[in-house]
Amino acid sequence: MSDVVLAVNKLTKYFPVRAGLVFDRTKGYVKAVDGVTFEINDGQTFGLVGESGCGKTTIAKLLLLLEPLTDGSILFKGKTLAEMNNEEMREYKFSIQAVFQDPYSSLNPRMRACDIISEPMTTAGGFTKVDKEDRVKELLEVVGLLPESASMYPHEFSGGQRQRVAVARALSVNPKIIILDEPVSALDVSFQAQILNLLGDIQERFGLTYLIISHDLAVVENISDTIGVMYLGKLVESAPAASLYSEVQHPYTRALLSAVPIPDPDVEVTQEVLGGEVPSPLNPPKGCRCHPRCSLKQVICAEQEPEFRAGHRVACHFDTN
Amino acid sequence: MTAMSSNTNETSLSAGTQTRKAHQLLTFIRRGPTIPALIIITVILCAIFAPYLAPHDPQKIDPKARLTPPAWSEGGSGKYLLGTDSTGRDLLSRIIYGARVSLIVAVIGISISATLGTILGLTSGFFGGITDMFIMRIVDVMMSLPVLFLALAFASVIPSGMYIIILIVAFFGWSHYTRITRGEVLSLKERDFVALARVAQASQKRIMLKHILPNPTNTLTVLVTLDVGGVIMFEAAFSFIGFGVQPPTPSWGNILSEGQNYLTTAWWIATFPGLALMAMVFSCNFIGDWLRDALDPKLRQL
Amino acid sequence: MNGRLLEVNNLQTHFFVRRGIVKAVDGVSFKIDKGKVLGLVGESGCGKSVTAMSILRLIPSPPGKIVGGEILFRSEDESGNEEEIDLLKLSLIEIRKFRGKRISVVLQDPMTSLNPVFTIGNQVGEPFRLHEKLSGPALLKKIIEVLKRVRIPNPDVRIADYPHQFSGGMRQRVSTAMGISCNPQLLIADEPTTALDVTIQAQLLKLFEQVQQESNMAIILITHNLGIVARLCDRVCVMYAGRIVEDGSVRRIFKEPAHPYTRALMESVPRLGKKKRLFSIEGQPPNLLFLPTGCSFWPRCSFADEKCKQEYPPITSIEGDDYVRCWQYSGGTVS
Amino acid sequence: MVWSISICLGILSAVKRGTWIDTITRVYVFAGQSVPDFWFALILILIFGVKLGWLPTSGYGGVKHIILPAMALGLFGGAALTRLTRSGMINVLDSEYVKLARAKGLPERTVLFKHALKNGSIPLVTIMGPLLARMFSGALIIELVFAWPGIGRLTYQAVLNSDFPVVQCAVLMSTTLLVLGNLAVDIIYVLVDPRIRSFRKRRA
Repeated sequence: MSDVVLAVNKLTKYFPVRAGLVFDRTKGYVKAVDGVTFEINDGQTFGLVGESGCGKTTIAKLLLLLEPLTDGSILFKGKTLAEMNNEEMREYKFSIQAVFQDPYSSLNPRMRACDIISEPMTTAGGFTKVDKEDRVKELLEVVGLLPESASMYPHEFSGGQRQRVAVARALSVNPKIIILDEPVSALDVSFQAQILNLLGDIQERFGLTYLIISHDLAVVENISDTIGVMYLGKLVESAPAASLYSEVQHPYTRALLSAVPIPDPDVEVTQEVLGGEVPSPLNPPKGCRCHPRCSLKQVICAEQEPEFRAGHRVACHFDTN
Repeated sequence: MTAMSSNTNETSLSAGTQTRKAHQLLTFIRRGPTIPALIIITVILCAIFAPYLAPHDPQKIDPKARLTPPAWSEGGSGKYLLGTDSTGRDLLSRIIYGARVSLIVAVIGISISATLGTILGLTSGFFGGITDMFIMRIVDVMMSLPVLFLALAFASVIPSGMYIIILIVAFFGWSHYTRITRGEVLSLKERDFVALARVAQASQKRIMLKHILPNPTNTLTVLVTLDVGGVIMFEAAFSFIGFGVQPPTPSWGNILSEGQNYLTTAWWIATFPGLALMAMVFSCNFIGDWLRDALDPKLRQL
Repeated sequence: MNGRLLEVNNLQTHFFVRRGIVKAVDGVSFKIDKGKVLGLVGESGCGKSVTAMSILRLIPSPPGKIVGGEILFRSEDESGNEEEIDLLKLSLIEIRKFRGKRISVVLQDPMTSLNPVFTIGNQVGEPFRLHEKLSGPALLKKIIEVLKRVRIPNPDVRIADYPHQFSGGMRQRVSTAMGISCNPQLLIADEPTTALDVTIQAQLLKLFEQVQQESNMAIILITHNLGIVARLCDRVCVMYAGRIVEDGSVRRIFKEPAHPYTRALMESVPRLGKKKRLFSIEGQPPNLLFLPTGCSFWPRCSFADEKCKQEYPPITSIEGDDYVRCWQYSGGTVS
Repeated sequence: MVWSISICLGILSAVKRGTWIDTITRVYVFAGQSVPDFWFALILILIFGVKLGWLPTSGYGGVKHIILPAMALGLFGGAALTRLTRSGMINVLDSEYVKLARAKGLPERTVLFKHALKNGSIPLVTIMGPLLARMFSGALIIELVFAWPGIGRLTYQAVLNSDFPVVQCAVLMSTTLLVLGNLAVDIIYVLVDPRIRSFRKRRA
């Protein structure tokens, strides 16, 4: 079985909420990510799905070291970051890159496409000017853009083309892992398909590992090998893409799947609408976090937090299928 | 291999880039505001080449020709195009030299206040926390001070002259720049490309200089052009009340203040420097506004 | 054709901009029956929102202008006989009587479609105060009743709250309440659920269904999400670059799309449970300032031939009201 | 007084965007901001005082004495206000909730004055502070030109004969006045924008 290239163990991130007129007392904590554990195998795509506010983007930021960890650990090739020496840490930092959601804000409007793409190379150092130019030309070709677009500015590209430049930038230092935070949600349907196909082809060609994050279940399911479903900072279910859809177990995942409108008029709508609103992460409900909205809730749900059962891993007291 | 999207739209792109660059440049000039640009250029020329352009020496007193009206009205003489002031000095050359004063004050004053303001704005916006709070409190105070009053207080301590105005402009002007740059930096900091730069392990310094700094240049250029008008007006006001540039060196302000007491008899002494002042400030504002529309990418697309 | 509520013929709305004329809507025709849901589908920039807004003449007048076509609204007036009015010919005062009373609107972004400085009670009450001249306790009762209808918890308390104290889903329910307050015959929903999460979206769609059945209200649903169209709509119009390229019943459009663009759209949407490589349309949507000659889809169409490049294809009907605009169409799907 | 006219002018030009009223207002705004107030005062005296002789050119006295100085003083502030109202109103008029208000069938009058004005006025309040400061400096000059005995003139004379205590107290007084003005602005700000008011309520 291909080895685990990136794993996360009990990942936790609390954001202190400041209050008070002049001196900021920390009034409470937003438990954005609360003890999340999963692994991603080399060359595979792990999909993280969840509604807004469930903490999936925070996880991306933690992995990219943009935010410090509150608790838990990140393992790269079996070694936790804390134990790594500078050399290994540097290798980790350059083997992980990212593509973000908004094509208009992920490219610096003041820089030409070639500078944007070669930016990671310049900061990594060790590349001559000529290397960079060839690399940029090669990358533009890989992402399906014309060599001339190297000298163009971001506002001269369409949404889809900008996202291709962002992908080219991520590829520039031959990373092992690419974090895709809602890569296609800001694009039109035709561009979505172009980018998803592009990502699939690149993964095959360079043997990359993806962590794709999105609220759009269909997009994630189309490209991922295993999928994790998150709710309010916790991983409620994770399973291989194929089996997640057929034998779904967690009530929240089932509601999530049934809520996605199927583009086929004949499919009978089995409507299991989750009532109520997403509670505030400032003081999440005790016990199982989705018990206020869960149709199958029992007394135990409100007191005791369900453990993560192995295999088709589900965080719920009951076997519901 | 990857789907090569070389359909017609893409290829027309490459051929298009050269012609589009030329096209953009052309529209930039043709539709530009020609009149205000001309006014500013003439004023700048007067300032630099004052000695050659001015028909007479601004200080030369010609008692015979006291208070002669402008050439075209009766009693005016061709020698003094715009007439002379109370001591017979040629008004036109004094105005031309006056331009020199205003521009020097504007250029030096603003360059100091702009650079100072931008640096402070950049640091407070980028680092945030206490430094940000500290700088912003000062800016809030500065913004609500009665500038002229304090300038007066300054004037009473330091001997008047051109340098004091430059000092005052520099001292009071920077807060405006800081606030605007800080706002710009704060919004840029949240943008994805800064996070991506950090992911690419760019150092703090590099992010600030290479990624964030070049972006607010648009807004800064607009601010500077608008500020030039403001500073010139301030200089004139200050000299008008007798504290800025001391006579005999001519400045639009002090010519105007002289003109005030001869208003009833020699109306032209007050009117022409005022007109010059207004034309200059008007064109600065106009260019500033036009630049804001032209440089703002969002507007340009439509 | 008793069920006909609204008929739009050859609607043209152009925007006059510095660099030329943007033909946002260039000859759009479609019909809606009473109590039916029509889906307006297409990618961004195809003119679906402009079409909907033109019906109530809500186009900002300096740049935009409705330059042609007619919008026939059929309704019984008080005495019950049918009368057909062309909304474009009405004066401003008359069209205002229509807005909110006979035709109302729900906009896309819950964050900006409610006025931040007024309480929701005040805003929801406005159509009642205007069209039904209600005030005082009667008005209050009506407001609470319509807020209950859209299932807002304890409306009598929340009536005094401000929009920023509501979540996205709740705000969209408030604007729906505003829309349905005077029981309009037609509701125009411009991407009502795009800004919402999947589960909240499901709740809102369920609400739309109930409200639609209760008051037999026709809905024009504008969206780019084919799933929602399949679930809610009876008929669908697919738009591309300012024109309707295909109009038909939901079943036919999904099962047997006639126009190559519709088929491409169907195949480029990822579907749950079916993991396959998506069909992707090459290139970008055309720039509305410089539309290509002939059919505006030919640069991206794999079936385009010389004829497509010269002339814009006419309306060829398929069955009943369904039609398609494509030279290559000859029954079934173009292939 | 001049300010209220300029605010209405701002609203008018925003509503009638692109028409002749709009262009005139824009010219007024440019002129207002580029005409030095003291020069404008001189011109006013020249026309009204000297040539037409309607109004007294200087000195303290009845109502007639106030008109010219007030006009000169109000010009600059007025121009800035008009420009701000215009831009504030324009982006409010393009907003979604105004579109929805129209879609409810509300007559243009209510849409404009009820919905748009309240939101459009928020940026106005924010500029009050710096504008007050500007007013004070303007007042000083106008007082000189029209020979009006006010704080400005007092400070001016004090500085002339470098009588420091007077200068300090005048400056101190004007600054405190200004700080009070800004405080008032902040309070109005809270009243106008409920988002801030309820923010405090929720936290307290």
